[in-house]
Amino acid sequence: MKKVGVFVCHCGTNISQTVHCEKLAEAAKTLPGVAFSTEYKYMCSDPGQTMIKEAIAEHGLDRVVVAACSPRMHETTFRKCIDSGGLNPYMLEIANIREQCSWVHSDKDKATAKAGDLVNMAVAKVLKNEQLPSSFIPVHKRALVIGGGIAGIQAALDIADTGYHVDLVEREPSIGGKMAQIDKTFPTMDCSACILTPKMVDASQHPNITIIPYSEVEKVDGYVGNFDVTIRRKASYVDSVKCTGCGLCSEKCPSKKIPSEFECNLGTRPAIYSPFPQAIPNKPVIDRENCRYFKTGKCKICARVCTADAVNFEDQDEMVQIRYGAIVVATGYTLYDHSQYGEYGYGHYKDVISGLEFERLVNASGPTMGKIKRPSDNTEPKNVVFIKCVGSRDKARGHDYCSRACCMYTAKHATMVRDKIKDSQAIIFYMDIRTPGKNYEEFYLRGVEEYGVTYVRGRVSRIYEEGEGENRKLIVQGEDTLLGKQVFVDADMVVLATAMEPQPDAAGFARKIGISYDQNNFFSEAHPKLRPVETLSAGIYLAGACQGPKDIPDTVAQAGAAAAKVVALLSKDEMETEPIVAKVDTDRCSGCGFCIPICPYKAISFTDLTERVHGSVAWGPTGKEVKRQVANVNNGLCQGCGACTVNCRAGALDLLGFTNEQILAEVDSLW
Amino acid sequence: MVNSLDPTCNTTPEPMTPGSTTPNPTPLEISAAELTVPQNTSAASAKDIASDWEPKILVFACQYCTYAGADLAGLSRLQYPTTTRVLRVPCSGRTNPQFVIRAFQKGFDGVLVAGCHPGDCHFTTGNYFTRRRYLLMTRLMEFIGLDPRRFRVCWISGSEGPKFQQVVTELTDTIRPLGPSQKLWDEGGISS
Amino acid sequence: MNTVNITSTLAEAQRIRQDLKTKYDADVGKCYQCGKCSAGCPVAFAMDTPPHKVIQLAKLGLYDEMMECHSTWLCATCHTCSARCPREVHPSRIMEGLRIEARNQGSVKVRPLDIFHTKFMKLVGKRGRVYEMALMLGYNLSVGRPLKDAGFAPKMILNKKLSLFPHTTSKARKEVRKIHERYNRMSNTPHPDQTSGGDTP
Amino acid sequence: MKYAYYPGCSLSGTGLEYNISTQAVAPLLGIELCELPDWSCCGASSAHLQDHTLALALPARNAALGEEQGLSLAIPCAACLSRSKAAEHAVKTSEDMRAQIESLIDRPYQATYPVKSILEIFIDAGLDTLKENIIKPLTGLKVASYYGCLQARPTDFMDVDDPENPQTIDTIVAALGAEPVSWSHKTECCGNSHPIAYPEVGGPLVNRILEQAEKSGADCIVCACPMCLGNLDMRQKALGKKRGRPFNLPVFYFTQLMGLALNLRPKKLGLKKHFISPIPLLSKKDLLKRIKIKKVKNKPADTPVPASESTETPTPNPDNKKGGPA
Repeated sequence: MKKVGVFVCHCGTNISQTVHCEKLAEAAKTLPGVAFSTEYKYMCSDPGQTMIKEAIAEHGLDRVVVAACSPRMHETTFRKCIDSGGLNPYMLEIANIREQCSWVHSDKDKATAKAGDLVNMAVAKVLKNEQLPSSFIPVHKRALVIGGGIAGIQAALDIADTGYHVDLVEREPSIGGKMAQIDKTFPTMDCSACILTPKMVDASQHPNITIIPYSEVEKVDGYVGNFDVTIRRKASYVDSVKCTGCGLCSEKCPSKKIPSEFECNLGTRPAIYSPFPQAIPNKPVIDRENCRYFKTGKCKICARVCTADAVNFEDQDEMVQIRYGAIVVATGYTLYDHSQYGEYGYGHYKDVISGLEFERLVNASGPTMGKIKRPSDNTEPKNVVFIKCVGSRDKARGHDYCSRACCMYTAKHATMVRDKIKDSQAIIFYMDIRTPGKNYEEFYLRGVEEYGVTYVRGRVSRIYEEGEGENRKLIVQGEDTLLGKQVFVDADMVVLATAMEPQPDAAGFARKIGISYDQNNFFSEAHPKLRPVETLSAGIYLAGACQGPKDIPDTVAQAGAAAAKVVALLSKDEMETEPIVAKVDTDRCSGCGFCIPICPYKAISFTDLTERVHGSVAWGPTGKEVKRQVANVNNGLCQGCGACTVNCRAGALDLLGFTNEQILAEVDSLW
Repeated sequence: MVNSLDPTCNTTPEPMTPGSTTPNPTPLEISAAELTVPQNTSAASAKDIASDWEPKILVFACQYCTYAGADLAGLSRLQYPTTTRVLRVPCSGRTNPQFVIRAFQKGFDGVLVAGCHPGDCHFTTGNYFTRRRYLLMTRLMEFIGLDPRRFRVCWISGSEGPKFQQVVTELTDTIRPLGPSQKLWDEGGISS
Repeated sequence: MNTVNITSTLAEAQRIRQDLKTKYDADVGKCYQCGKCSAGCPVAFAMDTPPHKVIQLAKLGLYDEMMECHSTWLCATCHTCSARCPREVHPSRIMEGLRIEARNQGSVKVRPLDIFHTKFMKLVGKRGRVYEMALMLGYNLSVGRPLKDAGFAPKMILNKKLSLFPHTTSKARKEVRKIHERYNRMSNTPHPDQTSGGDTP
Repeated sequence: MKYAYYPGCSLSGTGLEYNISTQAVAPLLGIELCELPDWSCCGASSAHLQDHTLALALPARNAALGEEQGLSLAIPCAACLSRSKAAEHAVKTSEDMRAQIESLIDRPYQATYPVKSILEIFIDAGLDTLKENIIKPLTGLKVASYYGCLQARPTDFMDVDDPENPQTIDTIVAALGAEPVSWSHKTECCGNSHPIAYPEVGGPLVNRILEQAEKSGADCIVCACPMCLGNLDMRQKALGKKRGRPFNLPVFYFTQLMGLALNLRPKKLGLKKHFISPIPLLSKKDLLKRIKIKKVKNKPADTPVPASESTETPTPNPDNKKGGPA
């Protein structure tokens, strides 16, 4: 005899404000199969859960319906609760009477009627539930980190320290990412290279980390615990084993004047180059577009001068397929292209630069050896204007969001200008000053008090150039909204704090590895508050700015968190998976095979079935042995999408947890 | 996840599709506009529908996208009519056209099948099958005389709360003037 | 006076915001006071309240102060502010709307400009086209500087850039006059021309 | 290409030279401008300060007249253009606004024929037809092209190439052989009707534009709006006196420069009607002399007497109905 227990939750007032919980519980008593029904203020709380367990014992309930918030919130909680109450965790159904009822309706009677229907559907379904044994899949003990910036390096180090092997894939010739381009970091003014390079060296020397430079992830198949990843190792034309990193080839390479991406096109590099002195791995690569040999067929100077004979022009892209248990995505960010801002004259005025270009100017290993110089005529600027929120908080031409880190790095830049250039002026045009981190406010105040940075509250409307050569000035036309006056500044150089954006190919990349992304193309976390480093695709984790704009402290913290999640996953030999898998009723299956091509995980295959068949005297009392083909579902591969069940005309395939009977029971329950 | 099966051209000829293995061109929602409204449906004239009558609409919502979108509509307290009952399925691909027919037989006045946008499906190819099956299903519903405005397929992602509200409200407003769905209604009701 | 109790004015603010949104499709609620409109405004140097402050007055519902400020009158409708506003608030439409409302209330802050534009519209209303000579003379007389820019007149007349007689066609004149009549009937507020400044054309 | 030409009130008065130079140049480039009969004032700088709907109805009437003839309006004046595009945008985007306007002008108006500026038309007609017909390239003339505000804004319906740094006039000036100077105040406002009605505020607006043009090293300013030219040309002398040093920056309409390059007589382009006379500058750059081209019966003209060093012998534009520049 099936005995259902219905438990209606008030969720404080969230549900009870527009649903009569008492009436709902009373009405549930009259439903067929319901042996017990009650309501309580907080069903998910400890007293609430103990009430359920007691009710199960007392009334001999064998299946439970909880009418509360969305199953996406507490389905696992209540499954564990009835599990410890002695029932199979899958003898449970949840009626979502909060997000899809009390919160979206205001008419109390109609909402209560709808809640009654939802409970009715849940009870009808739970009467058809069966006990489902959970199944296990093997977990491959190897992790993949995509993106070699500080996020990727930190995640890789933290995973490797726990003993699991990590592959760190980086698209550029060297790991280090944006942080390698930065000079100092806030709020401590540490030199960025000094705190980054040791971590890069640790990563390169760590026995459990393999750095795969100059490579990109091509394809990801499989699922949590068993990702089959294809990686394309781009042709670098330099044999990384033979090469000693002496740099002779870069010195002798004839085509030198190629704008260096690492230097934000302020400096130049040869055709065979490694991006920066502390590059890891410090092995050069050949830039095919600008290499004279590839363009004209004549040159090969680098091959000739190379003592280790490491240059090989016939090098081809190479595909590598590796299996991983977990993936950390740390692909980082890029900067907003401020040529959208015609009024700031980017592209016309050489001295209007972005924050990253300023970092290169002020960096000791940068194109100007650390001396802040105007890109137009290499003179030292006296009045430097900084403009914040270029592309951020801008619905018209940029992004709605705030990029979090610009307030701090602009304060840092302004402090460095005042510090490095004698009797200079640093003027920051701002709308708000956002200093949310530890010692951030103090860092900003120090810039104002000790270094005399000037803050003008208002957005700049326009920048235009006046004068020629030496006394060429950039006239910055802004407003001080606190004074209510228009403000003009004759600036020598203007630094724009441009918005942080995801990588240009972020959307395509997300689809390639199977995670979702938001309307700004940042990757979507499973839950903004409670699961910030996980994604909805089990086994894939996020770290750093690819999930949203953030500064280095938050990035490193997220990298550690992602690593912890990966290790938690890899520490299990087997992973318990949801028993929501397809099941074949071999008696009905005619072996037509229509279901096989439907499955995206190739979980269905033919197997042979031998059975005794009765039915005719000739076959004698023991019948005849017959062999036939039937479909068979591999529980390990099946992810429970149910697409195959619809294709099965014989109705032999069904999805446990969402069987045809259960769904039809829900449909019928309302009439 | 797996892209092994090229979703757009499914190799086996599905019995229901008469030989069309070419990927259907329009991944967009199947909107009522594309469908021809059969002339003979006895759309009840406005006056004899009880003024406070509310249609009852069944929504097959895929767990990873549309159900999440509906939850988001709840989180943002977006109000919409109480006419819908959501039935959670793991993927829109799980929604068997027979469930839709069953819903109309039992007396639902409208059915909505909603899943992830093509390309975003958590199971990679689930919604491709939905798209293909329901493009045919709508033709069948037209053929048997059910007013196509009562049946809708669309894509609602987990971050599109407002879209869920808008689709539900729109669907209710379209179906309300059509009155109760008599066409497939089986008074006796199939014994469950 | 620079102290104000906004508790009562906030209800008024809702009305103003809704009114501007429906009539001029410009929502002051979206403005986060970044000052970019005032920064780029060519006439801001002459304004008592820069554009972003006018919008702040609207946001707080300080209706009277808003009607008092000269800025809406000095606005040259060059739309620079709307082109560059990061919140798409369209301040130029708000200025236009507030100026019309102030004018309908009869609180004219920059008389010469109002006289010029009113005369311009009256001439258009009468003849369907602007009779430039009449416009200049009428304006000079009512501003009380009869000989203003008189120096330009001889050369312009010689070069036929200022004709002594109005140039229009009867169909144009009749149709535009009917447009004005229909407009008056439609908006059942007598066209402001009729009320203020009854100077001869 | 045939257009309904809408001169507007200014071009029948203060902007007369823009009118005659446009009508002189257009046929040479195969553009047929037939004046819109019974056009009326678009209410330019004053209507939208009185009432929003009326200000849309006035220009809508003219566009509706053009629509009846099945022609797009060709509008030289930037202010009229801006108001007509505003009406077009309103009609396209909101149904009830269209109803209100149609009830006011008592005429259907669906904005099926897009309103075009003369500038746009000449660019669409293709600069190569212009280059082919240039007889006297304006070499050595440094020009600051001034767009004013209404040519490029408001940005939601004025679809100019780059509202902050438009290039349309610059490309035409370059095609004419002159040298367009890059300067900063291309789209800064000249003050609309302020310089006339409220000089205390209008004056500084015009002054800063003249200062910047002077600083950019240009010989002259070219623009495409009678309001802008009126302000820059009429106020220049007084502003020069006020600062103690004359600007001496003649202001042209771009159609006048095109006329010059196409070898039309200065008088026919109204070059003598400006307050700051351009004649001294043009003679200094010897652009005033007319190049004699021998009239040749039906054989393509092959031996024009090139006065200046223009190498290639341009054949006159085939459908140049007005006869060779005698």
